[in-house]
Order: sequence, then structure tokens, then C-alpha cells
Amino acid sequence: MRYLPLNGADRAQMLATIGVKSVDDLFVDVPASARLTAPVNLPRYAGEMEVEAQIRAMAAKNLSPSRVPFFVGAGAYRHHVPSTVDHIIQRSEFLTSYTPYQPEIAQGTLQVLFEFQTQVARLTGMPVANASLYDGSTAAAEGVLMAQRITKRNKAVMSGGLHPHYTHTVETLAHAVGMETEALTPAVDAEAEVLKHIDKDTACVVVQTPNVFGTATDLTKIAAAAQAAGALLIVVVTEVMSLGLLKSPGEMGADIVAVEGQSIGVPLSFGGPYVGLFAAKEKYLRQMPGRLCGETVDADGERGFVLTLSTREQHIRRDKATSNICTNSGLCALAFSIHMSLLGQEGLKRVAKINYAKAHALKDQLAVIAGVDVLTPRFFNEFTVKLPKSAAEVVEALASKGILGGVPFTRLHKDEAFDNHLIIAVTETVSDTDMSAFVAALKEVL
Amino acid sequence: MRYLPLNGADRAQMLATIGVKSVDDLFVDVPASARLTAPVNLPRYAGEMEVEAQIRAMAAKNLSPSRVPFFVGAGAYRHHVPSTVDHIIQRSEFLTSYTPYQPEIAQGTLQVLFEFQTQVARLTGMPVANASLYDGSTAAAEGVLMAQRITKRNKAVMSGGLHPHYTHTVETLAHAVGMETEALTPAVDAEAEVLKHIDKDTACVVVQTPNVFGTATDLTKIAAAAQAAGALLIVVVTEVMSLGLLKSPGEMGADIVAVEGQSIGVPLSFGGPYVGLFAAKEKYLRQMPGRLCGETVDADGERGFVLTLSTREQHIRRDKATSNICTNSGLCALAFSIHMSLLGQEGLKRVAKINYAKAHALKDQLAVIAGVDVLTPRFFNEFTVKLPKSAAEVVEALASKGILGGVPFTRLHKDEAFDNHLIIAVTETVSDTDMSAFVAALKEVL
Amino acid sequence: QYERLIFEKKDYTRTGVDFADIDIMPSDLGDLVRGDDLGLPGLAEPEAMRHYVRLSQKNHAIDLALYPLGSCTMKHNPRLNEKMARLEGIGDIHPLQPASTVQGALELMDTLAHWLKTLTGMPAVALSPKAGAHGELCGLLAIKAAHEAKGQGHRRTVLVPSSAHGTNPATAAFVGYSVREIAQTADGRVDLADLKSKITDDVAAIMLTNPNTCGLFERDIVDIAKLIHDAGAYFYCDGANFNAIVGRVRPGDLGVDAMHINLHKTFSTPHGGGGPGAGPVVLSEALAAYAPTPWVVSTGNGYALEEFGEEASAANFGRMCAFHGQMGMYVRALTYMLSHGSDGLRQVAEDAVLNANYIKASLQDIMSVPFPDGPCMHEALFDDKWLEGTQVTTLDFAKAMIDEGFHPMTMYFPLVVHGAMLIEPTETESKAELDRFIDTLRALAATALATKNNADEVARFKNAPHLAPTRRLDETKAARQPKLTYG
Amino acid sequence: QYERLIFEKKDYTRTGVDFADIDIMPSDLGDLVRGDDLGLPGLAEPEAMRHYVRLSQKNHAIDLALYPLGSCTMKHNPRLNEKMARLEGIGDIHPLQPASTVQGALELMDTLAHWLKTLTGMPAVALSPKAGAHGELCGLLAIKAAHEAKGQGHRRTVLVPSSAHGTNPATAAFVGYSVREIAQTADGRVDLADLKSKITDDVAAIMLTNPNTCGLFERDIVDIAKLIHDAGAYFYCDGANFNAIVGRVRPGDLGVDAMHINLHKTFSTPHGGGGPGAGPVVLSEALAAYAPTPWVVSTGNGYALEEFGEEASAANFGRMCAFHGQMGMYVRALTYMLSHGSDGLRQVAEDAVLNANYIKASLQDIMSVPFPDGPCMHEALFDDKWLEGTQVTTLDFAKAMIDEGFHPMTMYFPLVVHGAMLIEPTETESKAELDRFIDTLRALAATALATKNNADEVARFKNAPHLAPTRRLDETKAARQPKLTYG
Repeated sequence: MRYLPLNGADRAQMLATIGVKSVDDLFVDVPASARLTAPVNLPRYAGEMEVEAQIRAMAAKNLSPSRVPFFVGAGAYRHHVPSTVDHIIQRSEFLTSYTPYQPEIAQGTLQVLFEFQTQVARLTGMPVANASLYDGSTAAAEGVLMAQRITKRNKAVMSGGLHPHYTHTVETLAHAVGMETEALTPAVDAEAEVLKHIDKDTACVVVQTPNVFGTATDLTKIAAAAQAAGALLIVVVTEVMSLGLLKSPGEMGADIVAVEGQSIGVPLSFGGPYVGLFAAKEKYLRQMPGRLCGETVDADGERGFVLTLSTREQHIRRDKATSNICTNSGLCALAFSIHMSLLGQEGLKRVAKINYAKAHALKDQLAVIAGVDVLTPRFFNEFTVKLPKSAAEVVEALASKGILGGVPFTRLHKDEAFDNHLIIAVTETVSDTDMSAFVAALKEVL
Repeated sequence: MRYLPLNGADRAQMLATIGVKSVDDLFVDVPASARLTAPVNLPRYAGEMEVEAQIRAMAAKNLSPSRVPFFVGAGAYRHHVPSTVDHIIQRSEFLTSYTPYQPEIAQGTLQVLFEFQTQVARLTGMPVANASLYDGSTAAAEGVLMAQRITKRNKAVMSGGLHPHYTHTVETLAHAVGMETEALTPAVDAEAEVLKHIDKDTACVVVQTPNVFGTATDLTKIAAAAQAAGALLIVVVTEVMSLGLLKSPGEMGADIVAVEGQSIGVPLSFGGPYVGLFAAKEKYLRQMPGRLCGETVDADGERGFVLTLSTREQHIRRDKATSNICTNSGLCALAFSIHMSLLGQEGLKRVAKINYAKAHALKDQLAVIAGVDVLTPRFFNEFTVKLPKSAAEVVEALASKGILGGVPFTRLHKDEAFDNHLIIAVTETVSDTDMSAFVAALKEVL
Repeated sequence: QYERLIFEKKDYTRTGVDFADIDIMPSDLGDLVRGDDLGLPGLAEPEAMRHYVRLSQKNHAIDLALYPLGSCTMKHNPRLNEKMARLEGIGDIHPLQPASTVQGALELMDTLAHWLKTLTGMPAVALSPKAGAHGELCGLLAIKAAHEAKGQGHRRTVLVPSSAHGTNPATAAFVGYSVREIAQTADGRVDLADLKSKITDDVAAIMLTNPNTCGLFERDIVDIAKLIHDAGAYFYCDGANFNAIVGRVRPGDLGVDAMHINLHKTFSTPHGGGGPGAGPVVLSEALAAYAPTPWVVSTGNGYALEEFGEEASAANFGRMCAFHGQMGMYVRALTYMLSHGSDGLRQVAEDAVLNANYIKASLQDIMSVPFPDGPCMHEALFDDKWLEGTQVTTLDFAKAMIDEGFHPMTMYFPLVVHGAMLIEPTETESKAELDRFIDTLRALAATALATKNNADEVARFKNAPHLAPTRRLDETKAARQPKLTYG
Repeated sequence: QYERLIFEKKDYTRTGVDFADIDIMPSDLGDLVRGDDLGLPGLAEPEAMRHYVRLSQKNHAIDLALYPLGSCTMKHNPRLNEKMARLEGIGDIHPLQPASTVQGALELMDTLAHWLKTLTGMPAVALSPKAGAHGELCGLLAIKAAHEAKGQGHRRTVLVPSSAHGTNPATAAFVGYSVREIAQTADGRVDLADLKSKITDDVAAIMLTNPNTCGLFERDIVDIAKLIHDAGAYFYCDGANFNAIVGRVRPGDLGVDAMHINLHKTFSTPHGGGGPGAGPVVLSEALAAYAPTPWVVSTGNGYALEEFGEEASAANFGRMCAFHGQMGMYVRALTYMLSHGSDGLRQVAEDAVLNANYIKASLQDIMSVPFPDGPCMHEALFDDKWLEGTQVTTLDFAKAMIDEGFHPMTMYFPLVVHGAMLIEPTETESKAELDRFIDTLRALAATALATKNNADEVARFKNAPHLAPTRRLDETKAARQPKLTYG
């Protein structure tokens, strides 16, 4: 077996050194009733060719977005990632290293994390950021728990513009720790509504911009009002590319920012792994969950980086930790950081403008189709239309024509009132031809 | 432009340091008549997305062997290459390094070349090997010129089993240096015929096993007879995988061995780059063309490797060099060496047997089809059949059914006598299903 | 060796990505449009390549040498796995495409689930947890939901052995349980007597790692399971060390109710400097109904994704994250499983255990072993007793290993062993590499012991590493004056 | 740091590749079957990965730092090129598939040819040569064929400047020409007077590099071409330095008849430790008919490959290799060309020349320049005059650069300059990296000069490198006692 370097002669020598007769003697502590005497009922080992054929056969049953006009978003986006990114993350020294517990031989990973944290802080307009969380949704949930720790209040209010998966994820975690949640009714232009639901128990309000319907909202006044009421403002961003064009959460007064970073550097990969960006005001630094990388000096006084403030973490604090998180999303954070450093603000702003322009071009083409009602008032690269029939059926009909035409809102949240709502994303990867094909096909299926 | 780090400010500062006003001033030595004042008439720069789309569009117009039953060989073979191989050769330190002129910071490349030479020597059964040549055909031609240098004779006799491209390549080079060549008439079992054509001017006979029709030949007697007549035996191998099953050229008495190494580690890539393996008897060492890597010691007495015997080479000897070769096929040699070190003799022997078994299984299935005449008497993984109609037409008809069914001999050598000859290769990548599809389709088109 | 931070140049005019000029102004966004200066530098592609390649060479990696991090499991990462994860139709598909367009992806998840269930002997699996700790959370939430459904909401205590991973108590506390520690016997296992004395009727579950963090198999595991079940509680098994027994022992046969599987540990998805992980949780019949949404269902003529859990199981405890988990890790893990097969996976466990015992046997005459009797499983545990009388600590010894080209073992964990040194070689080490490691450690240990008679030589250890990209780093300063971003 | 050779273990039982068991015996092969022991070791995949990753870290590479090898041109290798070369339908197609199944591949070759012809202003191109030297051979064989076709077979002399690449005289001699050297002027160009005196009626061609190997543009190039043409000979241009002028000068406008293009130099295909190269040759109208087989033809409704050259041109001089050239390099080069476009390629030349002149301007006060007047092109040439009075040689200085983290420049070439140091930065270096290089060289040069007054310090240079994976290697021993294989 190609991954196992020992051969029979090695094993015999090693057993002799250990002083046992067979490898079975090393499993003596297993209760006899639980010892499997033969391999379980699964196929035997296979060569690369056979394995590759099996996986390829499954891949071939999927409709690849690389081959068709593609308008699916709603929390995960198809963007162009420079080939350099994937090349670098596959370097042995990045791919096959572990958490940087020995900083002297992990400065590669650590400097990248320090740069990543700085990029995230600047992108979100916040002073501090951590070394990444699992994804945007768990970052949002961790933000809510952090708000509880900070405010000692016990309720989270979530806007009707929050991605329903995020709402459900926050509910699951918040309820697990005994917090109350109030999820407001989904609405296209929903963020300001949270203010009406703040009371003295409200630890935080969670708003999203652009929200799940695509609506971009200036949160400046919401931030001020929430904070005046003693609640924290948690801003969720599921399309990080929007920060190249839209005002940052920090500028608008956010206390905590939870971002899905997938759009920069990370492949769609059917939903994961992604990378959660997490940033906060400096005063909340020690309440942040997850890993932090900090600058320090070595014995010669030279700059170096280490994981720090681990006294917040589970492996030191055990049942007193700020969170139970152990891993971050290191490799995705690396991918994000490389892509971000290639883009720079110049590239980011430019690609963001292209997203904006393409999405608005498609919106203009759809708006004139009879029966199609564009609902989103202001948006970046995604908007919602109300169709004259079930969005789910339309999407299936489009798929059968080889077009991946968006996300029916009911895919995320079951509610008949939204049966005809379709969320449409348009990124720089969409060509004019793709748009024409979409418009033509949509006309046919409506 | 993403590959150009200088920006306008940099350029201005640098021009100031140089003391000129504009970059045009650096091109003053170009005659005015030849100065282009504007870009030539070609498209302007393009982003990764656009370029990738253009290349993908071309790729999509080709019928990929990965998707269809595939039986094409005749000097280049489709084999399974472990994914590790391509991963390692893309490592920056291998991919983006140059010829190891500074051995102290090129020990990676140099040790690999030393190991490569040892692998080639052992595989071919010869005592010495070089660090690779462009491909098998140019290696064969260099072997002929080397024979001229050694024997001081001026004629090369090439068997009718030699791949016609090799014959033509040898002719071109041999004629360029003023050698005579005698290419014998193509024949399925042709190697021994060369002995009849040796005279006192014959520097070498060039034979191939398995030859272009697939025939494997024991060259022991041919070697002895050629050498008795004062000529060298040059053995060409175009399917290096065969050396896992068949007696090596060295065992059979070869003086010089020229091998196409593509089958081990190198993708088909429409014909190149490939890797020429070149080995010889030790006494001919200093007459070998191309780069050689040798073991030595450093100032501390530790083992190290260097390029050596460069006094044979063009950059030292100029017009007295043994060849004009400058580059080798370094990256392909690396790929070969990695794949070979993964296989080891155990893996090589096993995959060779699988090739043999599959090819013979297909032969048995074809032999019973009316009108199909199997011509090759003994073979490894490739054999020739005579069809009742034009092989070129049959291949086209098969291609239109999505089967890549072999190489008509007339693709290589125009001769009506061979119009119906089809060369069929079967490697470990061919499945039983592929074979059945081929047999069924062949029956239909005959 | 100094590698500049990308921010130090303060040049924000460059970019390493080419896009067409665009002059559309998003006028309808008004004030929402961001100002010009984001403070984000761009690097031309050659500059970026160098920055990251240079940085990478400052890392140790499993591809360079043994990485004997006990309880962290660093084994070979096959590149076939990486290739499969990047296939068109795998790496590029969107989680919200219509199910009709992702039948292969759902089949892949279903196949992975089948392998995990078969290997563990458990009837159900929740795939979506994004890491081991996330899996612990999933398991405890399922247990909590089950208790609540049965009117046992008063059960608010979780039993945790003192040797447990920090994530165990952290997770239990996180979901509102109080943690009760169970003592350990002199031979490194759960103290059954202590356990019995601590099982009260408010106990919701025990969280137990098996093989445990001392690298030992819990001999009484079946009895422990029975005690727990008899008390109306559930048995959560921390599956971090499943790689020690895969193919030889099925946790379902031991009485486990829930166990997360760190795909990166047992099934070799890459660690990538600390993640991403993936922590599917296998569940017993008793807990299966409480698994989180979403899950894959076979519909007879294909697969569907049950996103809301209303029809099949309204008992689900909710959603753990957006979308449906770490597909990129699933494909790598499945590729690894298919490559090894049932026979190969069994061999994995055997070779992992063999390698660990070989290290233990080869070092125990010079380094002290806290639990010398009987075999260990996949990792060999040493303590610092043998260093008594020297000034060399476990930390010093570990840092000195760096100068020898090896990554240190896990230090000071498990907490129950003084100055613990936990060595896990894994099955992908050759005997030659193990011998090189053993020889190096023996020589280094001899040197450490010799410092007893030569105080000057202590400095070699105290100041180690000497040959790494940096000298020993000041972690106290980093924590006292946190500097998490540049500028 | 010692990395064992794979052969040292003498264990031939292992393999890192899994194939099904096979028990078929090739009985019909009889004696032809090989014996059991080939002496070829196999490595399990983890062992192989480590072996090569460790070895790789002993290499310098363009991805790590400047690689200023004058006349070798090490520029950034975009990874997009690598990705494109591996596409299904590119990397996996067979050279002998029916033309109907490789229309895209033929289109790609035709497109590459169009770009090469347009950039050089030449009407024809032979794609198949596999490297620069192979291209030289192609060019000279076309020239030879042309002369023979015109009854000028008596022309047996090729003129070559003394500064030429070694491949030029080697190639000329190889095809049976005698080589006549042309002198160089004090300002580093061809001596026109000497040239005129050496043009006799047996001259077949001149081989000239332009920009030349001193990094200078041959100002009289148009006159030289005219002299050569008037004498009935052809002008072969060594295109190794085309990267200096691409987009700004078309060789066709200078009177060139044949020029090879090193795709790796000008169009950034990777060098890979010494190859593979690719050396397409552009040809003037006068030589086009003699180009080697095969070539791509446009048939009106697609492309075909003319393999035998019988119909279109019976004048072809033959075939240079099996199949039709370095497709893997074509796709990389074309990807690079499409990325840059006509404007970007012009910028490439400008930045390459700017960078070289910046280095020259920044170092010429401390290191001596043999041709100080006027700008250089893409490379800056220094000699060792400035080291006079020290014991430090060009070699010593170069080896000392290694300890500073830089690859040395090309040394002792061109031969016409004493102790030559030829520095080519290329266009893909940033100003920051150039400044780092300049600062390092200035400091090192000052140290070298200071050895005049301190003989002890000479040792630092004589014994350099000190910090490389090996110390200075004994090349004489290697050549005297050649050991080319293990054991």
C-alpha cells in the first residue's frame, strides 16, 4: 500500500524490539468482545487510477458552474481566483504544517496570520481581528455569544435581512448557551427594523449588508441607536467583495463584524471549507473567540510572531474558555490573504466595480421583462426579483436548459409568501453572453 | 500588468538615477528605421480570466484521451502518473531554478540528476548515462554521431523496425554532419536484417525493440555480429515501460542506448516536451553528448554533486564540442526520476506485466475478427494488425465514434504497401470496457 | 532571513490582478460608497510569489520530516486527495445549486457517511460539523436534545476525565453543563471507583477519549458504557484518536452514543497551518433523531438534501452552520478511504500502534515512561522524571529538538503527567525515519543528562533553538502587550 | 542536511504505486523476459515526498530571490501558464491522434506561430526545434539547404563574433562549416572593418547575437545585414536576447534571415533545472521554403499537419525530431503572450532594459564596466578590473554572493571581457528587490576591496560560500575521476 512505508521485514524487526510476537499483542487492552478479527465490509484497497475513476464518476454527475451561465449566490460566490493562490497553498510547507505551536519553526504560517489579521482589520474598518473562524455563519454566532459576555445581557435580535442559515446557526448556538433570540420577519429592506426590538435585555442586534436579498444599507444611524440602548451592533457580511465598494462596518460604527471570506481566494466547494473573518473594537479584544497571532521579539530582539492570549482558549482555560474553538480555517485564511495581497485595494476596488456594473446591467435587462419585479432598492452584485410563478420551479426549468439561475428564497427559508422570490448574483465571472442566455431562457420559462 | 512590478513612480526614479529622460533614450542604439513607435498589431494585455477562456476554448476543440477508449502509441504512450509526480515538479525550487551552474545552491537538482543517471543506467543495463537529452529521437541521432566519433566510420544502418520519425531525424542530423545513412525497408520483424548491410564503413547499426510495429527482439546475436564487424550496436527503445519486462539492452550487448523516457512520469502533451535517456558503455563516456552530473566532495570533504566533463561541451569547447547541446530536459528528467523512484522495480515489473496482459487480451479479441490479421509475432504492449481496408479510414471512422483506435503506419511513413497496417497500443489505463467498445466499433466500421 | 511585512512599504497603488478598465460610477449608492484609501497593499505576482515562498521555507512540515505531535496526528497527506478536491464538478460547485444538478456531490456525501458508519459500527452520522470541537458541540447538543425530549432536562452535569482534551470541558461548559472531573488510575485509565462515585442522577453524559490522551486504550470501556447507560446518561467519545483503532475496533461495539471524527487526523485531510478541520459525528440509534440539519436523503431515484428537517425529523436540534459542511474535506477523506480500503485502514491502525510502541521500546531505557506496563496505542507518552537533577525542562528539551531538524512532540499534555512529552509517529513513517528520530533523541537525552555535571552546557538547552529561522520567542511580551495588526 | 541517495538502502522490495495483483506469465517471450533484479529501489509515497521536498530546499530559484544570470534570463514564471499546460485536451492529447480530433491543438500552434511572426516581422516559423541550440541547428540547416538549392554548396564558412555564445560555433562546426571569428571593437560591437575583410565568397552566413552577449545593441546591424546579403550569404541571428527588444524592434526589419527564439527566455516557460527548452525559428522569405517538417497548415475549414512536406515544399531539409515539437512549452508561451499582449510585451522589453541600466548606474562607481559609454540593453556587464590588487577573483566574489542570499551573476562570459560578470535582472524584478541587490553588492564590493589591506579577510572570499547547503565543491576531482552513477 503506497502510503504505508513499513514492509513485513520492518514489522518483524520492530515487533522483536518491542518484545511481542504479533501486532495483536499490542491490542490486548481492547475487550475481546470488541476485537474485529477481519476487515469490515467495505471494498479493499485500490490504486490511484481506480480511486480517481470513482471520484471522477461522481464529479461528472454534477453540473459544473465552470461550464454554464451562473447566477447563484446567497452567501457563497463564484469569483475568479488567480492561479498563484492555489499554487502557493499547495506548497508542502503550508499545506502539511500544523497549528503553529512551535513558533520558531512556524514563522511562515504566523507571519501570514499576522498579515491576514491586518488585512481583515483594514478591510472591515475595525482595529483588531482574529486568525479566522470556521465560516461566516459560525463567526456571527460567536459574535452573539461574545456580545453576551460583554454586555451581560441575554438576548439577540436578528434582522429580517440576515441570511436564514445564519439566523438558524445563531439560534442553535445561542439557545445552547441559554440566550434568547428574536429573528425578525424576512424583508428586503429590513435592517433598521431591529431598533424597534431592542429592550434592556438586548445584548446585540445582528444586521447584514448587503443583506440576503442583496440590499445594501448604511448602518451608521442603526449603530448609534443600538449602542445608545446599551446593545452592540454586530454586522454580518456574506459577500466580502462588497467591501471594495461599500463603506466598511467599522466606518459605520460596528462593534463586532462577522464576515464570510470565501469570495476572496476560496473555491465554492459545495459549501465548505470557507473562512470566517472576525473583527471587533479594540476594547473587546480579550473577549474575542478563536486564535490570535501577535507580534513579539525573539531572544536576539528580532521581530517574530506567536499565537497569543491563549489563556482565553480551551486548551488552557478548559471549562472557563471564551469558546470551545480549537482549529481555525488556516489554509483558507492563507488563500484569502494571498488573493487579497494580489488584489490590493486597487484590484479590489476595480473588481468590486465590475461586479456592481454587471449586476446592474442584468438588473436592467430583467426589469423590462413582463412579470418580473425587481425588489432590491440598492445593491452591490446581488438582487432579488419577484417572479410571476414559483422561483423554485423556474430555477429547475433553467437548470434543465443548462443555466444556474439563482437561489429561490424558499431554499433558505420556508414561507409561502416568498415562493416567487429569486435571488440573483452576478460577479465578474459572468459574461455578456451568459446574461443574454439567462434573459432569453427566463423569458421562455416564465 | 500583473507580472510587471515597476510602476510609473519607480520608472521615473530609476530613469533619474540612470540620468536619462525617458526609456526611449535607452534604445538609442537601435537604428531609427527599425524603431517601432507603437505596439505591433496584436491584441492588448488581458487578465487571467480572459486568457484562460481563450486557451480553454482551444482545449475544448480536442478529443481528450482521458474521456475515450484510447489505443494510440507508436512512440508516445498514455500511462498513469501518480499525482505526487506533478506536485513535486511544480515546486518553485525545482520548477523555477536554472541549470545548476552554481552547485552549492543547486544540490537539489544535482542529486536528482545523479539519481536519474543511476536509474537510467540500471534500467537500460548500461554502466553510464547522461543527464537526459531532448527526446528519444534526438538521442538516437546523437548516438549515431557518437558512433562516428568513436569508430571514425561514416555510415549508419537503420533497421526497418525503427520508428520512421527516428529514421528521418537520424537522417537529417547524419546528413548534416556528412554521414551516410541506409534505412532498410519497414518490416514487422526487421531487426536482424541490419547485419546484412554492414560493411567496413559502417559506424553503427540502429535497431529498436520493441520496434515500431511492436515486435520485441532478442538482440544478443545481432550485437555480437555487429561488433565483430567493427560497428557499434545502438539500441532504441521508444516504450521505456517495456524494460520492466524485457531483457535490457545492456544485457543483450548494446554499445549505446537511446530511449524515449516519456512513458514514465511525462504527460503526452501532444508530442513534447519529452525526455531522452542516453546510456553507453563506460569506455565511451567521454564521447557522450549532453550534460553529465558527477559526484565529488566539498571543501569540508562532504559528498556533493556537480555538472562535470564540461570540456566536451559547447560553452567550453565551442567549435570542437562533441555536440551543440546546451539544455537537457531537466524537468522531465525530474518527473521521470520521481515516478521511477515511486515505482521501484516492484512497481515497474507489475505495471509492465499488466500492460503485457492487457495488450495480449485485446490481441486475442481482435484476432478472431474476420479480416483482421495480427502481424506482430512477440510484443510487449503494442502490436500491428493488417485490416481489410485503409487503416487511416478506419481510425477516422473510430474517432467519429469517440474511440481513438491506434496509429495507421502510413501516418509515419508513406507507402501504399502499408495502407492497411494499424499499430495498436494497450496500457494499464485501458479498461475491459474500453476494449469491448473498441472491438465492437471495429467490427462495425470494417 | 527577515521577510518584510506586505504593509511596510505603504504603497497602495499596485495590483497583481488584471481587470478591464471600468468607469461606471455607482451613483445610486450615494453615501454608501467607500472612500479611496483602504490601506491594503497589492503585490505584483512575482513579488507575491516570492513573499509566500520565502515565508513557507520558515515552516516545518510533515513533508520535510517527522512531526511527532501526540494527539495532533500529523500523517502523510496524499496529493491525490488534493487533486480530487479540485476536480471540476467538485471544487467549483455551489452549495445552493438545485439538487438535480449536484447528484454526484450528494452521492459522495452519502458514500462518505456509509464508510464512517460502517467503520464505527454506528447507525447515523451528522456530517456538517466543521472541526473536532464543532463535532463535540454537535454531539452534546444532540445529547441535550435527547434528554429534553425525554423530560430529563434536569441533567446538567458532564463527567470528564482529568486527562481530557481541553475542548471536552470547554464544550460541555459552553452548552451550559457543569463539568465534573473523573480521576485517573496509576496506570493511566479512568478510575472506575471514582467514576461510580460521581455518577449522580443529574449526569447527562460522560465525555471520554479512547484511546485516551495518554495513548492508552481504556480497558474498562465496555463497563464504563454500561454504568453510564444504566444511569440514564449518554456516552460521548472524543474520536480524536480513532486513527489508532480504525478497522480493528468499532466504537459502536463499545457502547458509544456519539463520537466526532477528526477527518484530518484519521483520514489525512491536510492541516494547513491549523485548519480547516472537519468533524462529522456518528450517532447511536438513541441520538440519531436529534442530529442537526441538513442531511442527505436517498429518494430512491437519486439524492436530496433535507434542509429543514421538518418531515423526517422534527427533533433535530437545529443548524450548526450555513450550508452543509466541509465538502472539500469530505472528498479528500473519501479518497483516502477508497485508497486504503477496509484492509488498508486496518493496517493503518496496526502500523500506527506498532510505530508508537517501537519508539517507546527504543527510548524507555533513557527517558522515563509514566505508564510502562503493557503496550501503548498510537502514541508514546514520556514524562520529565528522567530530567530530574538537571536544569533542562521538557520545554528546553523540545526546543533543542528543533536544532536537530525535528519538530518537538506535544509538551505538557496530558496535564495529568508531569512535564509530559507525547510522541505520535503515525503509520506513514518508515522504520528508517523512526530510527533516525530515535538515534537523535537518544543522543540529545544523553547530552541533557550530562548537563547534571556541567552547568555550562545547560545553556545549549536553555537557549535553544539556535538553528531555527528565529530564536526562542517572547510569548509573555506578546500576551502582555498584544499587537495583532500592523501599524 | 545530508540527504541519502535512494540507492543507499539497497532495498528493492518496496513500491509507492498500487497495482492489482497480476499472475499472467508472458510465456511467449521466452528468453526475452528480464531477470528479477533491476537494482531499482521503490519508495513509499511519504518517503518519496520527503526525499524530493528536502532536496528541493537545497536549490536556489527565481521564486526565492533575484537570479541575475546574464544571458540565461531567469524571469518570473506565471503559474497560469502551468495550469494551462495541464488542461484536459492540452496536456493529455497524443501527437498521433487523427488531426480531426486535435483541431484546437493545431489552432494553438498556428496562433503561436502568428504571434511569433508578427513580433519578429518575419514571414515564416519552424516550431519544432526543442531548444535554442536545436533552433540554431535548424537555422543553419535551412541556410545550408538554401545554398545547396542555389548551387552555392561551396560556401563552407560561417562568421561568428568572438563574443558569441558557445553554441554558435559549436552548431556551425556541427553541420560541417568552418568557423571564422570576427573581432570586436573597443565599444563591444562587431568590428565592421574586420568583418568586411573576412567576407569571402565561401561565406555561407554570419551568426550574430543581437542584443549581443555584452548586453549591447549592435548599432551597425542594418549595415552588417546588407554586407552579408550583398555577399550572397545569410544572416542568422541568435535570438537568446530577444527579450530585450520584443515589441520595440522586429528582427525582420534589421535584415535577419533566421532567428531562434528561446521560449523560456523571452516568453517565460520554466527552466526547470536546465530544461526543457523550446527554440522555434523564424525565417525570412528566402529561407522559408527550406523549413523542416512537420508544419501546421490551414485548410480553409480547419487545420492539418503536413508531416512529409512533399506537396507544399519538397525543399524542406528534413525532420528535427519525432512528432512536432514542445507543445507543453507552446501553450505556456502563448499564455504568457496573451497575458501581456502587444502593449505588455513592449513594456517587458522596456522594463528589462530599464532594470539593467539601473543596476549598471548604481554599481559602476564601485565595480568597473568594460563598455561604459551609452546605455546597455537587458543586461549589465562588469569586468574584474576593479578587483585588481586584491586576491579576490570573479569566482570568489560570485561565491560570496551566495552567502548573501543571491544567486551569482553569469561569470567569465562573454569570453572577450576579463573576469566578466554579466548581470541580467529581467523585467519581473521590483525596484525594492533591485535596491536590496544593489545594496548587497555594494557592501560586498567594499569588503572585497578592503581585503587589499587585510590579507586575512581574503579567506572569507576564497572559502565562500559558508552558508550554502554545501561548501565549495571540487569540480576538478569530479572531472578527473568521473563518478556518474551510484555503486
